[in-house]
Amino acid sequence: MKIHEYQAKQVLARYGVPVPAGEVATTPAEVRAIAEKLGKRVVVKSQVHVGGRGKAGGIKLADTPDEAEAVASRILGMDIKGLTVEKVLVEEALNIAREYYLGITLDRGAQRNVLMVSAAGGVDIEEVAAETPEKIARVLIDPALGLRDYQIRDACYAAGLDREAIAGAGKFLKALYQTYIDMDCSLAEINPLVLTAEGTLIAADGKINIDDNAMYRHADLADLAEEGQDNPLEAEAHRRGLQYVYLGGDIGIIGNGAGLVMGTLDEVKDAGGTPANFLDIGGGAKAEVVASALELVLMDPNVKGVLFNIFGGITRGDEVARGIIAGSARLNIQVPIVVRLTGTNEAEGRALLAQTTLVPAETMQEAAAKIVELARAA
Amino acid sequence: MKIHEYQAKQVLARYGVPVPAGEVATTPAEVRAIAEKLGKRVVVKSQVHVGGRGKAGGIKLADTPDEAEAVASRILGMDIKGLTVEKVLVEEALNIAREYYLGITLDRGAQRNVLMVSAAGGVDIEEVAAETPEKIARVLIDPALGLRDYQIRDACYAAGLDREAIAGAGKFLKALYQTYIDMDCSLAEINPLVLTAEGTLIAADGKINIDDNAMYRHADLADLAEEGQDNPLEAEAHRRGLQYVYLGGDIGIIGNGAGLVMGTLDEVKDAGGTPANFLDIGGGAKAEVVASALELVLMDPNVKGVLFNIFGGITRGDEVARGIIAGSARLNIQVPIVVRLTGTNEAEGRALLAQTTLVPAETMQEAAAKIVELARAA
Amino acid sequence: MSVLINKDSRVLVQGITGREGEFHTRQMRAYGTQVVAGVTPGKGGQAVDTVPVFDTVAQAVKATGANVSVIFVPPRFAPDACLEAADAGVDLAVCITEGIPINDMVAVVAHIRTTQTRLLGGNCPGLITPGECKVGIMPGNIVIPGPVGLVARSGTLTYEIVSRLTREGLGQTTCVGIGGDPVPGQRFIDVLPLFEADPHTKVVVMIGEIGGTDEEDAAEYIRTMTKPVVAFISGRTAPPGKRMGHAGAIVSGGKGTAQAKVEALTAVGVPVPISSREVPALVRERLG
Amino acid sequence: MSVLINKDSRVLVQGITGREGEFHTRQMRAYGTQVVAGVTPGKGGQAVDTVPVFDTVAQAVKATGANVSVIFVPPRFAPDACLEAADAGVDLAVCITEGIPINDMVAVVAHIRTTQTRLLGGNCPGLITPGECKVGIMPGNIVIPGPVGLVARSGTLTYEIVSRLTREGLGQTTCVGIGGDPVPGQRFIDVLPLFEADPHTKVVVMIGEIGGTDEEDAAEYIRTMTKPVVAFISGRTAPPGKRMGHAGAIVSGGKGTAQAKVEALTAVGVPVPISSREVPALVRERLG
Repeated sequence: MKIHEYQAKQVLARYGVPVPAGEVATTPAEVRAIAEKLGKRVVVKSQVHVGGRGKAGGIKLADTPDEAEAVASRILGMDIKGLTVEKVLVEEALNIAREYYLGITLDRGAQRNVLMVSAAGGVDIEEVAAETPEKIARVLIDPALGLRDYQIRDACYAAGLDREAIAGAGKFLKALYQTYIDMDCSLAEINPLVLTAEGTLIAADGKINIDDNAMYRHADLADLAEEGQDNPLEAEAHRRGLQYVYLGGDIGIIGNGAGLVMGTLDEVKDAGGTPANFLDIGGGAKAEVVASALELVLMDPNVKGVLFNIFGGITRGDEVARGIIAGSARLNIQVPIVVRLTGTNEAEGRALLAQTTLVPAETMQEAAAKIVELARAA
Repeated sequence: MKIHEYQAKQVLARYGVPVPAGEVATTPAEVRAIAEKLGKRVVVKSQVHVGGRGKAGGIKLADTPDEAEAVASRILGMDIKGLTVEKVLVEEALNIAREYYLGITLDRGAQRNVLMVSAAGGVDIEEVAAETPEKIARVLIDPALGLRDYQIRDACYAAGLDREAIAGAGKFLKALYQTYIDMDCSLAEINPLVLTAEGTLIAADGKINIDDNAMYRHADLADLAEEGQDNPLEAEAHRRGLQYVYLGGDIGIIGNGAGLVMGTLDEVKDAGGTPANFLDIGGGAKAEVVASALELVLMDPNVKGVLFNIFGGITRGDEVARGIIAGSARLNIQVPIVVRLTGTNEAEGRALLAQTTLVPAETMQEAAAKIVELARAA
Repeated sequence: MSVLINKDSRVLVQGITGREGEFHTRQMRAYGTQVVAGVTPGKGGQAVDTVPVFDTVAQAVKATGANVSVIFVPPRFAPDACLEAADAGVDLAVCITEGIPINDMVAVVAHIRTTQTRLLGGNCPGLITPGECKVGIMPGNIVIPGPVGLVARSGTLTYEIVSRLTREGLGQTTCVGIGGDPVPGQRFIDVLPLFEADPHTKVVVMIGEIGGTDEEDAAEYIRTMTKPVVAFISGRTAPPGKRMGHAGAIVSGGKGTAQAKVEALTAVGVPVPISSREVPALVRERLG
Repeated sequence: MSVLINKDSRVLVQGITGREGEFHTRQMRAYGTQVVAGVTPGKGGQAVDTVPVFDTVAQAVKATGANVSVIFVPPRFAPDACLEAADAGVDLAVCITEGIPINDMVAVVAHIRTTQTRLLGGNCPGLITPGECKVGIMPGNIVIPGPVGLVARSGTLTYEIVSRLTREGLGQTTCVGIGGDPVPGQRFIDVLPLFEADPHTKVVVMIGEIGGTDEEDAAEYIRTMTKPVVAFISGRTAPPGKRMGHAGAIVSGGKGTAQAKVEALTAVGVPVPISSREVPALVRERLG
């Protein structure tokens, strides 16, 4: 789960991290009022879950409240990589002398969390990681010991942080780690950590992703969870408890198991189609889940056809077929649906499907070809 | 550092452990008032840092406030194993159905903390440990993982706790462990954990010892630290930052290094004397520390002679001698002092001592024999 | 003959009195697995499908000699269950539970790797040695005994490929589902050496997916293997930076792409077909 | 010749710019120890007694090849310092610091035992290989080279016994002070095997004290040793339940008494004299 910059900063501030004075706003008038209250040069920052906001024009400086209002009216409502800006964060502008990167995330290969520090902050760190990985100091965190002070020093010295910043940076890293652990993060970043012309350190931007699996420990974050979904369909899926990813094409894909669904996306692409979504309904395929999934996929106006790819497994194929038939029967379906059913009792399942308008398919490849063809014809 | 039962219960209560309603008192009138407030049968418990309070008559039940007052007037001021009772804890009496033991301490051999659970609670657990060790279930705690729920279950089932108590006991053990870790304990016990006739669990007694080395993390406990010293001389030593243990004999012992001082105690005993104390002044033996140590030892009215046993080590023997001479010169000494000095520059040191009334000795054995003889003569 | 489990495995079910635990206990027994004990705290003394229930894993192991444990408990209790199994000394703990917080597993996996116990999962379908023993939730009717060792990250896609192998008469020594979680107890590089050492396994099929670098790490190991490996990678067309379900299949920072995995594997001589349909033919070629 | 350290040891001092660190750096160098680096965070680039100072142990090890680290930092920073030394890969970390909280050391010792680094201490005087290398605070002028291996829990009592051995011409291979803390990095059973394996050590002197069961555990090991051992135990007359200074010498629950230790040791043929004075004669007898 992603949370917005302003929310991440609120969290970090609770852990003692200095952040710029500022408030969030949804209208230019509010922006003006905040700028007046701050009484100095401000920065207006779009709050959307996407990188490269600055390059897209979603972050602007303003010297006066008038200017802040004007800037905000351009940013609010702006489209950044397909996302509409609905909120902006209005903050005091900083006198930036240096920018550093601080981050913690999981290193899957090492099966440990990793602390990353770089003196090349303020830019896309993935770019730095890809092009000049030596500019990022990394230390693995032993879960038994936590992040130790010496590791913080190792990382800061290895990253070549300015000496005057090293002692102070430790506080930020400790707070970042504590946040990461307490909040069950999968990513916690301060980027940039700014060394101001006045010689103080401040977190100019922050990013926190929270492990969905750990949400049961954070009932207080349930509100953020929904807001964390940028796409309205993904937000709706979250409410329905469905594993849905919006992909922007015109073939709706529903299957059980992430690997199988991904394999299906691959086959649809190979057949010349463009998947509208990823949707994993998990095991069982009960009628109500099938109906809910189908309804969700069809909320996407671009969808011209739906492909079900289900492996029966322990649940028998005829039961799964009944689930799909019952689920789809509840909805007023206007698009072609291809069902590919395999596993236990698949023959019985296909026999049931034969009595419906649902189009059966024997293999993934056949199913993909059929739905692409039918959708094109529609 | 030891803290009193009533203090331990306050700590445990902060961690969510149910304890009997009650208050601490220093006069029989206060005890009466508390008993009236509780409005039921009470138990009056002497607050001294020693086991076997019950057998010594330091714990009594009282059915009425009158009786509580009468009982308290007998307990307050009572001497239990050399300690004077200055405070009592007045608590509601419990209807005891079963008594269990719960404890956590360091297992030095395993270099880990160990959880101990026994269905044979309410008695001296060291006796149980010595006579029927199989009645105590023990599980070692991995510092990397903390005390896990399954270990709590393992211990409770292995100890044969009544099934109705097992689910509830987990809460007590978790709280006990959290207390142990947060408060840097070297021992944390609930003994007995009482299963009442009404079927509820409650901590009828609690004991917490805190690691002296960790006191810097617990500035809030500094008040308790002093109170934790039963013996007034040990309390004074604590204020002076000296490692002093009161032993009750008549030969004061001062040395540097615990092993050396213990070895000196052994030699004095072998020479027929009785050590008044253990006092380790650590390295260096600066004049002010020596003076402070000597002054402390002489506060004990039983002391008839003092033995210094110092190994010069890196600090030179002549410097140590000067420290002892300067330190003792400040005090008006009425008892014989034997100084045994060894290590670097010991000859020069002895030469300096020869010009004083301090009695030099070549070996530990000679020093022990001399001080015992001189003290006997005094 | 097999890796990790066989007809002599003595299986214990943690969470046996739960809905999933009870259902799959019956399924496993129906397949012929020796389920010797179950554990649910507080329910010691009961029985499920004639299997005796104990309060703790330690008691169950002591009483029954169980050496494999399969875990069907809710996510918040699963980390503790894994540790309990390891502490009780089973050889293999199979954690089926889906949805365990990542940081919990970071700690659990780090610890269990220091013990004698092997952890498989969480969020995995378990494993099956055809005709001998099934531990977990893999459908027993899609496998037959034979010379193919199979190890996979995804569940249903694996069933799909296995059933295709089976239909074409290509039986399996053991099928191992390592699960798709970001921090699994067993990775490809933990399981491949078992097949390399198993005299009955002649070819290994490895089914990977986008995300992480397990497939790339596996390629390094495969370079040293004597046995042929056939691989399949799903998610070739998935867009980067998108998490595909709980499986944790996510591509980020230029790492973990299908392309990188396919390249790493083909570089060490492993064929990686575009379509999973092609897997059986590639296996048959290598069986010679 | 020696155990743990010798003339080739390259020593690093953590906390070199502190009062103790600087003083003992000079003492160690005066003894002939190769002190190649110091570490004090924030003081990298400085020098102490011509020894270069680094900001981190990792930097110091990389730049100087230090393989032994000695730690002179305050108790609240010492656990981290031990872990830093181990993480930087030194062979031996010697923690002189007194007063480290017990639970901190429980975690540190458990971890370091899983690494390639050996931790000695905390609250220990260090060790010395006469004529070659001194690491820590043991006085160098009380030792001479010879055939006696010495391992001790107490500090000054050990100096006393060592200087007596030296005066009587009984030199030492190495004198190792394990320290008196309840959770030491090295126990008797960790050090005794080193002397057993060292061809130049002919007799071992072990100096214990009341508290804990290290001496009893050592007795079990000594049973298997080929070399003779002479022991001394202090605190025979200390009353139970009293903690004797920071040394952690405490007797409780009928365990850790001097009597139990003496019995365990004499049962395996180790003489334990009443007075430390008798140690040299017992050693000489065993040298034959």
